[in-house]
Amino acid sequence: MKNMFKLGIVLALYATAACIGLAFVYSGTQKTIAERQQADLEAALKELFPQGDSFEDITGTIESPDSSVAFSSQYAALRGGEVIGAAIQASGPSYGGPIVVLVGVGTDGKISGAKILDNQDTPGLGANASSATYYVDRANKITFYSQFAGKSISDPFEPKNDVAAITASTITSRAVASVVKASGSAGSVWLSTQTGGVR
Amino acid sequence: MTLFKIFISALLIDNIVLMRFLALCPFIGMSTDEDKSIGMGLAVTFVTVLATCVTWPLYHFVLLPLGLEFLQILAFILIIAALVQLVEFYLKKAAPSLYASMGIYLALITTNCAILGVTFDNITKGFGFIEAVVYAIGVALGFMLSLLLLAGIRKRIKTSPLPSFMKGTPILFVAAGLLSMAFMGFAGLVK
Amino acid sequence: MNIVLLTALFAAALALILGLALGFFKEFFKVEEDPMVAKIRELLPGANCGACGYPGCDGYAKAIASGEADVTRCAPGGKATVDSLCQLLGVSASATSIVAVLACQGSKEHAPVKGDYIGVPTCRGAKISTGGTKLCSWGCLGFGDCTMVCPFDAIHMGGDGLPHVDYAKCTGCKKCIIECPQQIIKEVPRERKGSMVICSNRNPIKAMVMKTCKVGCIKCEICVKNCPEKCITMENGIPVVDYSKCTSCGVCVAKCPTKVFKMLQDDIITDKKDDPKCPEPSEVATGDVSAGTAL
Amino acid sequence: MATKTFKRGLSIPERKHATEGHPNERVPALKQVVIPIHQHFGAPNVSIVNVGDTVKRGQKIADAKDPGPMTVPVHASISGTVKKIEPRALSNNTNGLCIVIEAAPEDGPAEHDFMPPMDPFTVSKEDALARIREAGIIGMGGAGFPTHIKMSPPAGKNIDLLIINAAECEAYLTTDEVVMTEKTSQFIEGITMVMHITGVKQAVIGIEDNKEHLVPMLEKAVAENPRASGILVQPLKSKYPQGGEKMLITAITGREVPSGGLPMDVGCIVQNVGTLVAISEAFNEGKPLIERSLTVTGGACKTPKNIIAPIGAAVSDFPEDFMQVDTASLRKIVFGGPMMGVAVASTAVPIQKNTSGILLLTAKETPTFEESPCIRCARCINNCPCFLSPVLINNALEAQEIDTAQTAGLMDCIECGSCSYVCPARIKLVQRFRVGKQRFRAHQQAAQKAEAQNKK
Amino acid sequence: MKRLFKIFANGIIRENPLLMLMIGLCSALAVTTSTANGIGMGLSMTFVLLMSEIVISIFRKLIPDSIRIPVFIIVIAAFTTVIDYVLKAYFPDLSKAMGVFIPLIVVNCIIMGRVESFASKRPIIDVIPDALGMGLGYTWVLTGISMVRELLGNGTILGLQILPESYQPILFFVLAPGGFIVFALFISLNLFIKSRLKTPEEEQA
Amino acid sequence: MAQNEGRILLSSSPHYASPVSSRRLMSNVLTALAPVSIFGIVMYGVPALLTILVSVASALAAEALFRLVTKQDIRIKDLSAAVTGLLLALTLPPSTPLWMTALGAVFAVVVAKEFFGGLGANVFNPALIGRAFLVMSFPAAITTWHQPVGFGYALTDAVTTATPLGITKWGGTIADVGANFAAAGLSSGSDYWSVMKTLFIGNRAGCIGESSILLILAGAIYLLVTKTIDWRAPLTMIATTIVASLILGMDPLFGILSGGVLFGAVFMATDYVSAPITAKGKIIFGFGAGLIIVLIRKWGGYPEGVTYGILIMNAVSPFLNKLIQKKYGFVPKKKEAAK
Ligand SMILES: Cc1cc2nc3c(=O)[nH]c(=O)nc-3n(C[C@H](O)[C@H](O)[C@H](O)COP(=O)(O)O)c2cc1C
Ligand SMILES: Cc1cc2nc3c(=O)[nH]c(=O)nc-3n(C[C@H](O)[C@H](O)[C@H](O)COP(=O)(O)O)c2cc1C
Ligand SMILES: Cc1cc2nc3c(=O)[nH]c(=O)nc-3n(C[C@H](O)[C@H](O)[C@H](O)COP(=O)(O)O)c2cc1C
Ligand SMILES: Cc1cc2nc3c(=O)[nH]c(=O)nc-3n(C[C@H](O)[C@H](O)[C@H](O)CO)c2cc1C
Ligand code: SF4
Ligand code: SF4
Ligand code: SF4
Ligand code: SF4
Ligand code: FES
Repeated sequence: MKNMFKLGIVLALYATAACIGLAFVYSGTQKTIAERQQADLEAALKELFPQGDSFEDITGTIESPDSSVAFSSQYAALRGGEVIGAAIQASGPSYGGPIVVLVGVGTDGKISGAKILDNQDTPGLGANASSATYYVDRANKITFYSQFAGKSISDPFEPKNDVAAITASTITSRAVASVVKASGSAGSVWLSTQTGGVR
Repeated sequence: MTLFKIFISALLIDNIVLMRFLALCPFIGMSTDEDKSIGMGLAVTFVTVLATCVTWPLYHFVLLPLGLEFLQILAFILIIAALVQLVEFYLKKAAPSLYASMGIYLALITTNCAILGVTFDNITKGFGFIEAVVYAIGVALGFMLSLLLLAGIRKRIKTSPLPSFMKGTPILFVAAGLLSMAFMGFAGLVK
Repeated sequence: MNIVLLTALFAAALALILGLALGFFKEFFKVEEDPMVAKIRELLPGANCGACGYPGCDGYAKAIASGEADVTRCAPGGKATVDSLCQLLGVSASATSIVAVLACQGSKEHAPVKGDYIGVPTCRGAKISTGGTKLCSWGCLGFGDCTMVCPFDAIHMGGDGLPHVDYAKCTGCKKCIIECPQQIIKEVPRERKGSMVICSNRNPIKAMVMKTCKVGCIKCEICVKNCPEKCITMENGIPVVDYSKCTSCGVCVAKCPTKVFKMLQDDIITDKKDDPKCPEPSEVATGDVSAGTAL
Repeated sequence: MATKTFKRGLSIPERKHATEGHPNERVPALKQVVIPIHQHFGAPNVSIVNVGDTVKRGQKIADAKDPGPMTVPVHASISGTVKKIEPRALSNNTNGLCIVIEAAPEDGPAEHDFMPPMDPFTVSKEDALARIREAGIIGMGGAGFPTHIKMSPPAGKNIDLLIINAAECEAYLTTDEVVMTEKTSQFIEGITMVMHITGVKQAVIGIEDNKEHLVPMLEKAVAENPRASGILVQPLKSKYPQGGEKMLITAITGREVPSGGLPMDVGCIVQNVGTLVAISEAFNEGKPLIERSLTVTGGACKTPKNIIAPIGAAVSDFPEDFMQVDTASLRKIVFGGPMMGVAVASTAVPIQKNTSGILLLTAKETPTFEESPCIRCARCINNCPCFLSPVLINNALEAQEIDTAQTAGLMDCIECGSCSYVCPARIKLVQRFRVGKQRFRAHQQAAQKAEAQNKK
Repeated sequence: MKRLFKIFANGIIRENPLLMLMIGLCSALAVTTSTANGIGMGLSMTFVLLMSEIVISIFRKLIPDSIRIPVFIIVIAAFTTVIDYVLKAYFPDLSKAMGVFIPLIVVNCIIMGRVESFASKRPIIDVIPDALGMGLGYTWVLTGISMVRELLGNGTILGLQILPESYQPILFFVLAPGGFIVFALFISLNLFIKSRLKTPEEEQA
Repeated sequence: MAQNEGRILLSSSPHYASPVSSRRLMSNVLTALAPVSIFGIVMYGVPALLTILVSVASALAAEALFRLVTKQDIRIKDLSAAVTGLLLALTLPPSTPLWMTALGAVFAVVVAKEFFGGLGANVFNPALIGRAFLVMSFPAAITTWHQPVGFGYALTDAVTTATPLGITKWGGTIADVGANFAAAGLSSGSDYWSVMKTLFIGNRAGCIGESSILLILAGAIYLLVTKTIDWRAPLTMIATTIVASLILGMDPLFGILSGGVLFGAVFMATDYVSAPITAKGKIIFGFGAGLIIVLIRKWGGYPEGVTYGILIMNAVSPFLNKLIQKKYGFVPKKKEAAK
């Protein structure tokens, strides 16, 4: 019995030592991780709204119009204190699981850009949705996601129609298109409430 | 996702062995015959569910509130290792016949990716407790299914005139590859 | 710093709980086991194949520990297992060991065939359907059934159409002896001295023996008459040596007109240089791990 | 009458035309015969004569050391002197002791040493059975099982039907047909004798419809025999292996002999035509089984015929003007039919009591093929008359899984060869099964021996 | 020195953990869809193996025998967590691509096996070449497999277009079945190399 | 006798053999496939012809080369590789680039068949593995379909289109199929029965060999009459497809006339090597394959599930082979034991 306690305590000592070490590593890296995530987010938002000078977290204010598309976080893009657009991080079901897209919409009712944050679809097929080297229009170097920039939210967003689809990946193409459409229109509606009417 | 979808998806579509490449060591090592496959499958099912029942609450009620998520790996693996040991002790005493048939597999389970993988999945996929348990069962049965199928194939290739460079393990991986191709048919079954 | 403290507390608590629980369970569910069984079990390959005739490796381990079984029964483990078991138990497996000796010299060159055989190329197959392919129906059929069953890879077909035992490897497991449909592989004590008749042809008619095999026993009984110790008798058509009397004088070997006699230690069990005692600990092979997962 | 048959079965090329309807010809006097001392299924015989002895036709020359139930004596088939007693190659390709008798110059059918005739209808059952044993009668259909044993089932077995195996389903062979044509009355009498001795009230003659022309004749003979009652002639659809007793019983009665069982387990006794004729002769003439009718045919046989030959005669000893062999094209010598028979190395192998035919075949008649890989076509499964799964048995044997082989039916195989015949990959299934069966038994015996030793 | 080199070389082919011992297979197949992943995984694993072996070798005399396994687990898990967080912080893309397989290093049988059979019995000087040998043995196989898969399945290596643009990638290779079959061919190749390597050595012996 | 003793053959009984050899069975299949192959060529012209030739040639060459390199006897004479090659070609769209076809055939023969030990040893159906490989590797090329153009016209002139199953998979109805047919001038009308008639004749877009139900049935009858195939697996497979379609509310007639069910059932579920060998096993095989096909059609990621239905059941076959037939004399013994 005594031996048992002794061993238990030795084990506990090792565990404690290891964990304390980990705690330091954690607190050391955690800051970097958080900073990096923040920086990534800002960079992404900045990419969507190059004119924006600050971004405000407005998560929770916009509701998804499409039951299969879920909104996780939302940001308002400001320029000199004035709202110039909204960015929505949304996810919808695709071939290999939910696909997460950051969609920006401007006050002009046009998509300012879409950025695919997470995509678990098949490499070489659905995964091309987020690839920077897969062009739907090779001549103009337009990637799948970059084709959304400048599209009007009143468009039908139908792959193989007004959206160029990824070869042999209709499912992925549709998923992205519908996420972009849902986010865009919801963002647009919200924007209209901010500025008191369509410009 | 409904529970059924979670189950089917874990069992077939994202089959832990054939589609996600987890638990390959026992997949190759323990599929020599059907009895072993079933024994191992049952042992894994049992331990996976048990591990889920312990680690899920631990994460959600202890680690997360205390801000100690970074201890997840350490805590989970320790708990699984201890659980396997406890079960082994218990079975040896309480059910020697069950131990004789299942016990030999228990020792192999501590280092089985599937179990740790499932406990991590439960967290990353954001499952509730019941969902986590169903998922665990689905994964473990999927593991057993793939083991059984490979055992059947192994039985057939036992007397086949394999080319020399395929003898032994290589052919098992080829068989697993073709099996995985067949399972591709389930892709997209549940969206 | 708060997090470090919290971590320490959590880790200590977790480890203590687990450690104590384990210790407690271990005490509580203790099962008495013969430590020897566990040790033996460890040395067995764990294939649980049942080749030894016991229910799995555990069963065999128990049988060895209780002295019920000898250490040579594990086929998958091969020599390495036998050696390590010897070492553990401090016994010598080979002290009383036997080896397999083929009692036939009817090689392709010496024993003519009686027809083209079309069929399953196994000794038993040929024997059942056509009584073998050679004119001599007592001798080796030459398809190597014996070589298929040897778990120690100790018996191989030679170019002469006869199996040859590698005495450095043969453990005397008798698998080949049981398998041979002609029953012409004989068990012979490894250390036995003296001469042996390497023929199984029991045909009493000299002319017929000569027609069927150039090196068959033609029942001339010269050996019986010439043996100075009078230790050779004809039994059921074949000369038999009484080893309690045989002095290895070699007269029979010299006199036999068809060269049927051979000296066991000089002509047959020659490559026995593998020391029959247990090897040194460092030599105990651990075996190829990948072999365990092979088919 | 409607033809009956069993499920499955093959239609094989019959090739009976060469000897069909040919009358039996008696082999001219031979210079010597080589009589195997042991021809039956059971305990071994020893010679009871010595080299140099003179023997008479019909004289007992070999019997068991201790004439127990499973033994049958052997008789001299010609009169003469015992020249040698030595091992010779036999028709089952083993070497067995044979008594070589050189014919006395004055040998003739007149000179013989037969037993006195006996009336089976008046003597006791024991005496009748003893006579059948003394006459050296064994099953002439192939297996060589002692007939008197077959006729005395153990207590508790209720036999209600005698089946006469006149199927002759093997290709080439026509001997049963000739015997039935020529010795019709003896044949029917044999049936009545067996029925009387065993007390069976019903008998069915199973005859394939390629011999349908014999049916009226047999029915007439039955009607003419005053003792013959309850004897039915049943035509059967010609199919291989109808003559296998299990198939025959199923064809005629619909009963299935249980796995591992014997015909008597379903109340039947099966006897070959020749056996019944031999029984009738043993009673009426006191003549032991010293000669039999058989078919010698095949592409390499220039003079195919049905013959009556003394036991121990060899084709190589037949006079040139009686039997001519085309040695140039002779490729295979088969004792028995092409499906079940045994290929032997020379024509000097002696005829035995259970030799129903000798085939001298050319290469064209017996094509030989290399084995190729099994394509798992399941033809063997679909054609096995015993509903076994040959390919699975074979796989299991290859994998050394004897239990699996057992479940798939290894020990139930009647070795009819249908599976090998149909196999497109030419896999020698039956041969492997024979090996497997024997290995299985050998290993069982070795294990028992080892166990017995361990116990000591 | 020669001895140390021998220990190091052992893990590269002769006792290569993946190809010969058949352990630690999962990560080898799962993450090898791109070369970067393969190298990343290999090095992460080498790091954990090296650090665990060193620590355990140092403390080997202080670890009570009956609780050695839990202690090993703690050490390995600690280093796995370290690499997990380091990757998350500095190589977020790689970390994301390898997903759950980084934490799963903790159950990689190679580490436990080496720690138990080697580090817990040997001084630190032996341990370092062993860990490096095993780790690199693991890494080269991963790199090899991932290069083949990325090249054939995507036409690139490390993201650089190697095959001409007109090459139509054979997606099979980046999908699960392709992983199995490429791995099978690797084992086969290794067995072949081993059989070649063995002959001269055996002749000497 | 002595002089010819050396020439006497010794062998085990039976000394007879049936004339049906492995090669004969394979050529039976080739014969049965001839009409559908010709129909495919007539519909799509040279591309179909080339696909067939390349596939068969690559399969034969791959087998011969592999066995040469691995020092095994070359046995392409048994024609099984030719059957594999032909079947693979017939399950591909006519526009498949020839190098892809060749790659698929090589993969089928080498990986699925020869790695396992060649004829008789493969676990999975080689032709279907070849198809699955191509679908997986080049999803775009293998799902590009053309309307039949008739022999002599270049395929590039033809309209790319969806196959009937493809139309219904993505939300279309049978009426849409009819419209598609009518637009391409393939059927006289767009009503239900003229759609079915067109499907039966086979004048529609699809794989080279799958479309003409009429000719597939002719092949099936030939194979059944020559006793090359067993009726169990195909029949249960088709029956299950019908019943399951009905239950899931899909049109059963359309279900079996469109897509590759019939072709798969007749030529691929009957593959000796990869399907079960026992009668009961075959029935369950057909049932399972039919069920998986319908499930994939209804909910899966592909319009058609024949490939995967059969491949998955191939994997289950070793277990189905345990369902052996009732042995002669087996039951009475059991009863006795019970007593
Ligand atoms: C292995 C495999 C993976 C696939 N992965 C995807 C994918 O990630 N995204 C997708 O949209 N389609 C994927 N597909 C293709 C779909 O199953 C389906 O065939 C396709 O979406 C049909 O659309 P199409 O009209 O573009 O051909 C995959 C197919 C296969 C065989
Ligand atoms: C496959 C097979 C075919 C047989 N064919 C015949 C046959 O055609 N005629 C025959 O009399 N016996 C045949 N037999 C032997 C019978 O099974 C049985 O042994 C015999 O009819 C019993 O009669 P007996 O003891 O009088 O010989 C055959 C046996 C087997 C296994
Ligand atoms: C035997 C056979 C099996 C087939 N298996 C499949 C399959 O598993 N998946 C598939 O999409 N198409 C398969 N096809 C092709 C389909 O029958 C059909 O041509 C194709 O699905 C067309 O549909 P899609 O273009 O809409 O994909 C198969 C064809 C044949 C002849
Ligand atoms: C009735 C029958 C069907 C066949 N079906 C196929 C098939 O679907 N796929 C294939 O690759 N080979 C098929 N073959 C050819 C052959 O069996 C096949 O190549 C083997 O699987 C190779 O071992 C078939 C052969 C026959 C006799
Ligand atoms: S010794 Fe016996 S088993 Fe060995 S080859 Fe000769 S006959 Fe066959
Ligand atoms: S099988 Fe024969 S040769 Fe081999 S070890 Fe056993 S006794 Fe010796
Ligand atoms: S030989 Fe045996 S297995 Fe073959 S068909 Fe006849 S009974 Fe069936
Ligand atoms: S008949 Fe021959 S090829 Fe067909 S399954 Fe049976 S053994 Fe195999
Ligand atoms: S690495 Fe061994 S099971 Fe995953």
